[in-house]
Amino acid sequence: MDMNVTFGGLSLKNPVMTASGTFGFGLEFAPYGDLRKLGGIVVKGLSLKPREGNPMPRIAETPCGMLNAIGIQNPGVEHFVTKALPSLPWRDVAIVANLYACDAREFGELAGVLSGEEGVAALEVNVSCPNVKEGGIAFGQDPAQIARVTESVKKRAGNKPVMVKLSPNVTDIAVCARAAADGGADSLSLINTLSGMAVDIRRRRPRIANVIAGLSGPAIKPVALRCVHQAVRAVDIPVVGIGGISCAEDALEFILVGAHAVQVGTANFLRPDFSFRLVDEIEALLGEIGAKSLEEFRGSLELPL
Amino acid sequence: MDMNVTFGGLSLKNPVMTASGTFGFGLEFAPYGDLRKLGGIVVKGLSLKPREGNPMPRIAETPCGMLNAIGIQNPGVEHFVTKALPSLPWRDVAIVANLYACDAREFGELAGVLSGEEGVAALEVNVSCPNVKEGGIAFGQDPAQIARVTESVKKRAGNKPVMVKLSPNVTDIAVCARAAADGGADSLSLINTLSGMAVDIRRRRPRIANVIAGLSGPAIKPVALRCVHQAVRAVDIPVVGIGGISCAEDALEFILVGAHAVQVGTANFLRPDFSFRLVDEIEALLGEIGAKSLEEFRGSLELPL
Amino acid sequence: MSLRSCRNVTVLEVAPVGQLKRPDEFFEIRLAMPDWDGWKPGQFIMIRPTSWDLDMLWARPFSISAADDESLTIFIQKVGRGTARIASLKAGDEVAVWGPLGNSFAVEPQTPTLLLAGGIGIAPFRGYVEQHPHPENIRLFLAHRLPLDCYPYELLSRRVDSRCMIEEQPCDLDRIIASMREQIAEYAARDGLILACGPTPFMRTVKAFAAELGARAQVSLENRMACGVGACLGCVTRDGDGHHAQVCTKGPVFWSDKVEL
Amino acid sequence: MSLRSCRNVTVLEVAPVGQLKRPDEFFEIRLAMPDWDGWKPGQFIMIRPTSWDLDMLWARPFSISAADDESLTIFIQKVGRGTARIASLKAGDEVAVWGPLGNSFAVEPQTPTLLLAGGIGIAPFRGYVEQHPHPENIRLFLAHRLPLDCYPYELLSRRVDSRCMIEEQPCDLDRIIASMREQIAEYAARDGLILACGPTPFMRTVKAFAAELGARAQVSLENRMACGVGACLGCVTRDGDGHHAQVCTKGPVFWSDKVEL
Ligand SMILES: Cc1cc2nc3c(=O)[nH]c(=O)nc-3n(C[C@H](O)[C@H](O)[C@H](O)COP(=O)(O)OP(=O)(O)OC[C@H]3O[C@@H](n4cnc5c(N)ncnc54)[C@H](O)[C@@H]3O)c2cc1C
Ligand SMILES: Cc1cc2nc3c(=O)[nH]c(=O)nc-3n(C[C@H](O)[C@H](O)[C@H](O)COP(=O)(O)OP(=O)(O)OC[C@H]3O[C@@H](n4cnc5c(N)ncnc54)[C@H](O)[C@@H]3O)c2cc1C
Ligand SMILES: Cc1cc2nc3c(=O)[nH]c(=O)nc-3n(C[C@H](O)[C@H](O)[C@H](O)COP(=O)(O)O)c2cc1C
Ligand SMILES: Cc1cc2nc3c(=O)[nH]c(=O)nc-3n(C[C@H](O)[C@H](O)[C@H](O)COP(=O)(O)O)c2cc1C
Ligand code: FES
Ligand code: FES
Repeated sequence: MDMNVTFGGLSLKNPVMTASGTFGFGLEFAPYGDLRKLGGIVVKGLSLKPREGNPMPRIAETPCGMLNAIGIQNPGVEHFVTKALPSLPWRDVAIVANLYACDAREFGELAGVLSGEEGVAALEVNVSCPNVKEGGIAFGQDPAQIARVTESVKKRAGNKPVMVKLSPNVTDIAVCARAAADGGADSLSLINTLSGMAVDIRRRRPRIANVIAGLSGPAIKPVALRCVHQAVRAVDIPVVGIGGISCAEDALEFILVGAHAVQVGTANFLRPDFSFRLVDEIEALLGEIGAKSLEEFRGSLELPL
Repeated sequence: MDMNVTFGGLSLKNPVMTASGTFGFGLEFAPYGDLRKLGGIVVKGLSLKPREGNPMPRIAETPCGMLNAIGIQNPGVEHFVTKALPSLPWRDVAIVANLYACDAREFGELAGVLSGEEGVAALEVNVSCPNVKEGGIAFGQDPAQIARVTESVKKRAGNKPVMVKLSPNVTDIAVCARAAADGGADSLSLINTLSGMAVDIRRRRPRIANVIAGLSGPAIKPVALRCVHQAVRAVDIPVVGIGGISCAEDALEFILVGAHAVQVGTANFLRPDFSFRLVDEIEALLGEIGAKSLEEFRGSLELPL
Repeated sequence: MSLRSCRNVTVLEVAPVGQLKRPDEFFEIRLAMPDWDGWKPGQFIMIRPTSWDLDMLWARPFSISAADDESLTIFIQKVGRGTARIASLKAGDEVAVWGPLGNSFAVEPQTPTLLLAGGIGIAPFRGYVEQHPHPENIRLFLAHRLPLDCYPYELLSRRVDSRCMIEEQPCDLDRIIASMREQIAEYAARDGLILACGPTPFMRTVKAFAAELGARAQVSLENRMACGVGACLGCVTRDGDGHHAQVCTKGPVFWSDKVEL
Repeated sequence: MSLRSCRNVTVLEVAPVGQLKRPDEFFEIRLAMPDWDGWKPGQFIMIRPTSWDLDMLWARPFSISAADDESLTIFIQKVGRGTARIASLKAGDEVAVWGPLGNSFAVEPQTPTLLLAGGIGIAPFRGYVEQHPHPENIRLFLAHRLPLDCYPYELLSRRVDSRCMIEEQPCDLDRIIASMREQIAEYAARDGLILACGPTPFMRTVKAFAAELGARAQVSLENRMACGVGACLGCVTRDGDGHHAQVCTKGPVFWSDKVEL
C-alpha cells in the first residue's frame, strides 16, 4: 500500500513521526532501527539558549500513562544545528525542529536561526508546554497569543512549513486551532500533554519536583482523539494526531478522524524499536481492515446524523 | 481512627461517598454491602422531567478508563423523592441529590423541590455534564454561568448545603472554583469526566452514539489530583475529590492535597462491593502510613519552596 | 428473585471444548459455588479476575450454564481481550463474581417449548433443560458456525429433541432462517413458548417472525455492560413503551414484543 | 562501546535466592542471550515482558550480573509492582530486552580495587569480579540488611577477598559507616580504586568520604528511568559542572567528584 503522505508543506514516506521530547535528537534510537524508515522525526524542544530544565524527580508512572516535567532541557538551537543535525539522515527522513520560547519575539528568532538549515524539513511550534512555569501555560491556552506566536514564527521561517502544536488544557480546542490557522500555520499537531499531578502519601510530597506535570500515554488517547476530531472540523489546514498511540490500531484511529499523520510519544519508551515496527504494522492493518489506500481511509469516519 | 468528617454543612461518618451516575439511587448496591457503611451516596443526576438519555451505544472501555455518554437518563426528581428516597437509609447515610438542568431557573426549581426533603442531606450541582448536547458544555466551562447557577440553587435550597461539581474541561479550574465560591457554594466537588472520544477503525464509526463522551477511571486520576490541588488553593470552601479512585491509596492522595472527602465513581464497576471495602481499607492505610488522624493528614502535602 | 452477592471465588477447572477441531476457542469454566440461595436459567454473572490490573476495568457478563452445590459452570467463547484472559485462567486462580443477575426465561412445564440458540447462545439452555420438569416438551434448535463439538450440544441432545444446522456458506444462512420461520410458525400454531439466545441479528430475526406469525417468544440480549446491577445505564435497550430499560436488571430476557432491537 | 539492540528473548530460568530465610524476595533470572557484541560490568539492560499490558508502561532497569554465550543473568529484588511481576515470570515467557546500556566501571588490573556494595548493589560486581584479570587485587565489602544467602556473596567470596556486615539494629549502621570510612582511607592511601553500588544514601556516604580522604571512587546511580537510551531526560543527575546529565547514558557510573548527589 502507498504509505506516502504530503501535507502542509511536508512530504513523508509514511505517516509515522516521533513526538518531541520522546525521541531525543533521533540518534539515540539509531541502534534500534533505521531512522530512514520513519516518516519524520520531531526533535526535542529547542530554545535559543541552552536550558538545564527542571529539578529532579521529573517523571512518574501513572495508570496507563506517565507524568513528565522535564522543563525543555536542551543544549540550545545552535548546538542542535551544528552538532546533531549533520549526523541525522535528513535527506531521507523529515527532521522537524520543535521550537520552545517564552515570547513571540524569541519564537521568531528561533525560526530565523532554523529557516536557513537545509536539514530541517519543518518547524513545530510548542505553544503548549505545561511543564514550565515561566509562562508556558498562558501561551497555548490563549488564542490571541497562539495567533501572535504563529505569525511571528511564520514571518521568520522563510520557506519552512510551520506546524503549531496545541495544548489540550483549554476550554475550546477549536478556537485555539482557528487561532493558529489564522496566524498562518501550515498544519497543526495535537495534543501536547494534559496537565496532571501525582503525590506520595507516605512521604507527603509531590512525585514530581515541579509539582504539576504533563500526562501522556494511552490514558490520554480518548482526549487526544476528541481534540483531533474537533480540530479537523474547525480548520482547513491539515492536522497531525498525537496522544497515547501504542499500536497500529491507535494510529489508524487518528487517521480515521482525519489526521494526515501521527506522532508517537510515550510508546517509544515501551521499547526503543516501537516506532520502526509501527510503520509496518500500520501498513498491514490498513490492508487487513480493507482500506483501499491511506487517503481513502483518512477522515472516513461516519458520524450519526 | 476517627473517620468522621464535617464540612460544608455535611457531616459524614467517613470520607467515602459514591459518585453520581455510578451508584444508581444506591439501592442497586444494597445486596453487596450495608449502605449505612458509606460516608455518603450521591445519586444519579436528577432533572425536573424524566429523561430518556442518549441513544446506544453509550459506554466504551479505554486504557485504564471508560467513556460514557448516558445523557442523564433519569425518572425525574419527583419519582426520586416519592419512590426511591423513602427506601434509602437516609437517617444513617448522607444522601446527596445531584441536580441536572439546562438553565439557572430550572436549577433553582429543582433545588426548590428538594429543599423540603428531610432525606436529602445536600444538593450537588452538576454544571459540567459534557455528555449532553443541549448546552451542557457551555455551562460548566463559563465562570459567569457557574456563579449564576450556584446563586440560583442556593436561593431556593433552603437550609440544604450546596456542593458545586466542576468540569475539568476548562483552561483554568481555579477561576471556575472561585466563581462557584462567589456564587455561594458551601463546597466544591471535582472532577467530572474529561471530554473524550473513541472510534472503531473497522466499522469506521464512533464507539459512542453521542460521538463525544466523558472519560473516567484511573486514567484521569493525575488530572483530577491536579484540579483538586488547584481548587483547594483557589478557594476557602471545602473540596471533595473525584476521579479515578481505585484503591485506598488513591483516596488518600486526594485527602493529602486537601480534599475533605472523596467520591468513588468508575471503581464501583470493578466490583459492586468496592466502596464498602474502601471504607475499611482507608482506615487501615491511614494507620499504616502513620497518620495521627484524618484531619492531621488532610492537606499535609509538603510543597517544594 | 434469589439473593445476590459479590464474592471472590476459586477457579476449579478450565477445560477447552471442541479442542480437536477448533483448539483454543471455547472453554467450559467451573468456579467454586458462591453462597447463593438459588438461581434460574437465563440469569448471568459478572466475572472479574482479581489479578486483573486497571488496564481493563470492567468485569465480563456470562450466562450461568449449570450449577450444583459445589460449582458454577459457564461456557465461554474467546472473542476479544477479556475472554482471552479469562480463558487463560488456571485452576486455583481467584475471580470476583457477582450474581445471580437479571431475570430468567419463562418456564411453562406443560407448554411445547422451542429453544432457539445461535452459537454460544446455547449456554443458558443447558441449565434450562436440566432444570425443566418436562424435558419431553422441549425442542432445541442450534444454528452454529463452528464444528458441533465446540458446543455443549451432545449433552443437551441426550435430554431433549435437538436439531442443528451449520452455517458454512452464505446460502446456509437462508436455509437456517427458513427453518427458523417454519419452526416458529409451528410453535405459534401450537400456542407454544419460544426462547431465543444468540447474537443480535439472530434475535432480530426471531422477533420479526414471532411478530409476523403471532408466536409467544422471549429473546435474551447481550449488551455491553459495565456494572451489571442496573446502576450505570450503559446497557439499556428500548422496551415496549420506547423507554430505555437496563438489560442487566430488566433483562437480559425480554418478551420479543416488549423490546426494540 | 558495544553494539546495542532491542530483542524479544526467552526467559530460561527464574530461581529464588536465599529462599530458606527470605522466601520470595530475591531472584536470579536467566534470559536467552541477545545478539550482543559484548558487554562490560556496570552496564545494564531495560526489561519489559511482552505480556505486560499498558497499565505499567515503562520497562525496568537491571544491572547485568553475568553472561555467557547462551544466557544473560540478572539478579533482582522485589521492591514494587514491576519487580514483583518480573519475579513471577516463568521459563519460556518472552521479554523485550534492550542493552547493553550505559557506561561501565573502571578496570585497572594492577590497582588495589575496593568494591563497596549496598545490598542488591552487589549485582554488577559479580560480572566485574568474574571478568577481572587479577581478582587477587580486589576486595569486596557488602553491607546488607537481609540474610547473607539472599545475595550472590558466596560465589564472589570464593574468588576475591570478601567482607560483609549486616545492618540489623540502628547502631549497626554506625559500625558499617565507620568501617567504610576506614577502608576508603586505606585505599586512598594506597592510591587504590573504589567502586560503589547501592542505594543513594550509601552512594552519598562513599562520595563524602572519598572527597574528605582524597580517594578515587566511582559510584553507580539508580535513578528512575523511562527510556534507558538518553532520550527522555527523566533520569538526569547533576554532573561535576552542575549540568543535568542522563544517568542511563552518561552513567550509571560516575566518578564521585563528578556528580552531585
Ligand atoms: C447477559 C449476557 C450473557 C452472556 N453470556 C455469555 C456466555 O454464556 N458465553 C459467552 O461466551 N459470552 C457470553 N456473553 C458475551 C460476553 O460477555 C462477551 O463475549 C464478552 O464480554 C466479550 O469480552 P471481550 O473482552 O473478550 O471482548 P471485546 O470485544 O474485546 O470487549 C470489549 C467490550 O465489549 C463488551 N462486549 C463485547 N462483545 C460483547 C457481547 N457479545 N455481549 C456483551 N458485551 C460484549 C465487553 O464486555 C467489553 O466491555 C454474554 C453477554 C451478556 C450481556
Ligand atoms: C542502572 C540501574 C541498575 C539497576 N540494577 C538493579 C539490579 O541489578 N537488581 C535490582 O534488583 N534492582 C536494580 N535496579 C533497581 C530496579 O530498577 C528497581 O528496583 C525497579 O525499577 C523497581 O521497580 P518496581 O516497579 O518494582 O518498583 P516501584 O517502586 O513500584 O516502581 C515505580 C517506578 O520507580 C522506579 N524505581 C523504583 N525503585 C527504583 C530504583 N531503585 N532504581 C530505579 N528506578 C526505580 C521503577 O522503575 C518505576 O518506574 C537498578 C536500577 C538502575 C537505574
Ligand atoms: C518525557 C517527555 C518529554 C516531552 N518533551 C516535549 C517537548 O520538548 N516539546 C513538545 O512539544 N512536547 C514534548 N512532549 C510531549 C509529546 O511530544 C507528546 O505531545 C505527548 O507526550 C503526547 O503524546 P504521547 O501520549 O504519545 O506521549 C514530551 C513528552 C514526554 C513524555
Ligand atoms: C456511567 C457514568 C455516569 C455518570 N453520570 C453522572 C451524572 O449523572 N451526574 C454527574 O454529576 N456525574 C456523572 N458521572 C461522573 C462521575 O460522577 C464522576 O465525576 C466521574 O466519573 C469521575 O470519577 P471516576 O473516575 O471515579 O469515575 C458519571 C460517570 C459515569 C462513569
Ligand atoms: S450494566 Fe450497568 S446498568 Fe446494566
Ligand atoms: S531514562 Fe530516558 S534519558 Fe535516561
